[in-house]
Amino acid sequence: MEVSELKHIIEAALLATDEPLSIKRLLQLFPEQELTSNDINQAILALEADYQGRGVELKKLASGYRLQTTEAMQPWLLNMWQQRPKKLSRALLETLALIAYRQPITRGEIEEVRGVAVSSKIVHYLMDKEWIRVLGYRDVPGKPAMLGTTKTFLDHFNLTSLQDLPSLAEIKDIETLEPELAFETADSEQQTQESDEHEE
Amino acid sequence: MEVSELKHIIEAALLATDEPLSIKRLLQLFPEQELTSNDINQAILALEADYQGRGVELKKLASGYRLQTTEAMQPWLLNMWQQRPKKLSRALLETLALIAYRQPITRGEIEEVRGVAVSSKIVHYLMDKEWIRVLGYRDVPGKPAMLGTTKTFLDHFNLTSLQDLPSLAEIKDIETLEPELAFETADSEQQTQESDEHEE
Amino acid sequence: MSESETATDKNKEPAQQEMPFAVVEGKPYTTMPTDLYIPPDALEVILEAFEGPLDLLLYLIRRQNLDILHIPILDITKQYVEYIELMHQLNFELAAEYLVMAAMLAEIKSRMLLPKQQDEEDEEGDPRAELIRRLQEYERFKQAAEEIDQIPRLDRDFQVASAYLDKQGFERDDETIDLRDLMMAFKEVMARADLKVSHEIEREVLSVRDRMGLVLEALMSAKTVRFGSLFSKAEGKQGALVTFLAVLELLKAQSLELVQNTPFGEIYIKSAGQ
Repeated sequence: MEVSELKHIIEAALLATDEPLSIKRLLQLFPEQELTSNDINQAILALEADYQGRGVELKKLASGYRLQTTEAMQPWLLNMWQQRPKKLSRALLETLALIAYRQPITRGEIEEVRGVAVSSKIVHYLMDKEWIRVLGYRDVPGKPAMLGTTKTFLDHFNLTSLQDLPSLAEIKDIETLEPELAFETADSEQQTQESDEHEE
Repeated sequence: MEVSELKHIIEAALLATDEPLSIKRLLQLFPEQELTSNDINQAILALEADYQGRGVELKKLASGYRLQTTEAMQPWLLNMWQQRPKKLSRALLETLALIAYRQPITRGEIEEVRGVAVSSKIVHYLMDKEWIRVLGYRDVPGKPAMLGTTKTFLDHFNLTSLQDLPSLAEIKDIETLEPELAFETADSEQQTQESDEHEE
Repeated sequence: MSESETATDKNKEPAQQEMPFAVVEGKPYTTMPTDLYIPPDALEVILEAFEGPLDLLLYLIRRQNLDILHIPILDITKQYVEYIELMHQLNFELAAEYLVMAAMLAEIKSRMLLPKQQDEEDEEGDPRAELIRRLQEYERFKQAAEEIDQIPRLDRDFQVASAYLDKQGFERDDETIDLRDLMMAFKEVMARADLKVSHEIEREVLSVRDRMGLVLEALMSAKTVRFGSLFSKAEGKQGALVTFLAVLELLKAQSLELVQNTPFGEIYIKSAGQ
């Protein structure tokens, strides 16, 4: 089979399915041809080049390849639609961030860091979206579920792996604190300043 | 705007929407440009030529334009389709499980347990499959339909009656007998990788 | 706040501080007020913008351009308490977490006021240490959440490109589920629902549920059904009991009604509300 034909079949397959397709799945297109992953890779590369500079791009994600519109197209496309996509609340994003960076994590541990209860609505929403799932149960009283993210989450956020997530900020070292010196003076100063302000 | 840019935007729009797009609809993409139907037509023609000889073609239908896979692609795509991993969404499985175990159950009750809305798409899908049916209507405001499973459902699972469905306690036993099934290998790989990554 | 809130503004940037927190008497509040004298109507909205006590504390610290490592505890505690007193006065539903934090601050404050003894110092360290650790930890994830929100995501920033596929001839029994999938789905959904419910389910007898379906089915074809006809001798006592329980369950769920026209007369069942 010629590369161009291979490329056209793969392109049709990518456009005919909504979910990303892995090399393994793409090989299923050709049960009777003796093709290797390498052949598929070649065609993928050629296809990627074809889409260069257009409104659609070939993207590699956690569960495979997907053809998707580029970000530059979004403002144009929005003109055509009535509804704008929903925003995600801060509570939801913080919960998701903790699950993504700290998995496997229990609900209790999320609450510990955030300082507030995690609403069931948020957990249900994330489960329903299949962005998170139960990885197992911790062997402590109450057997709390340990949560983790899924490939669907990575696919949705345009990521190939969890390593593509931005890195977490550093924790500053508490040891550098010099208690006696730092606070006493600073505190009383700040305080007077503050109370002046409030007396207006 | 250059014809090539126009073409790319139209291509992205056709691929981003499920239904065919009319010239009128395509003009909505450009609310601030003074474009005419003729400009769109030009771009459409250029796009049509681009897709010549590939696995996808631009087709004019009664209600507008649509990009679709060509007939020649069908046998290839069928290969992949037939080996498609069965992947029903979690939402669908849980809905079906609740209907099976808790019938007669209304949609509202399913939503109460799952904590999120049950999409009509899921209910229709299960009805189409003849796995569920309406058993009657509850005499409360709104007269919600009570859903239950069918004989087709029982046949599908090789059950003679609902009593053959394992109880929750039995399900837990099965799981402890086969703990390794709880984790997919791919996912646990990801998990270990992760915890290495993010450990401080 | 919840994920269901609708985003009507076109602002693609998720930075929340750029949106007005509140509009009071036509005046939008785009930044947090610098003092505590906030119109009461606005306060509620402003407080809702906080994700909890740690978030509020971070705001108080940041407002003064302070490093987390050098929190002036006395000052921050005073402000924090003023905020929650205001919340209280306005009958703002105060989450318990805010009070717990107030207590923690008060404790740190009192420990810092105590004269220090050299040897104690070594054991306990800075009384602020735990708070600082928690604040830093929370701030990391607050930041991470903001960064995740910036990542281009499906539907908001781009769309899946898909072409139409004629699926004629594609049908096949592909959507099969095995019993195991179904059972696991049930177990997980029940694990998520509250414990009381799952406990109830565990004991539930499916034969009754099954029978409930059959009773309702009988009512679909005939408007009324003679109560006696639901029972069959062949099923024995056990069967009669199951039927009886099924009818009781359906009555409880307001799914059917019993009708008896004359005393000691024949009992009929009919669909509820018909």
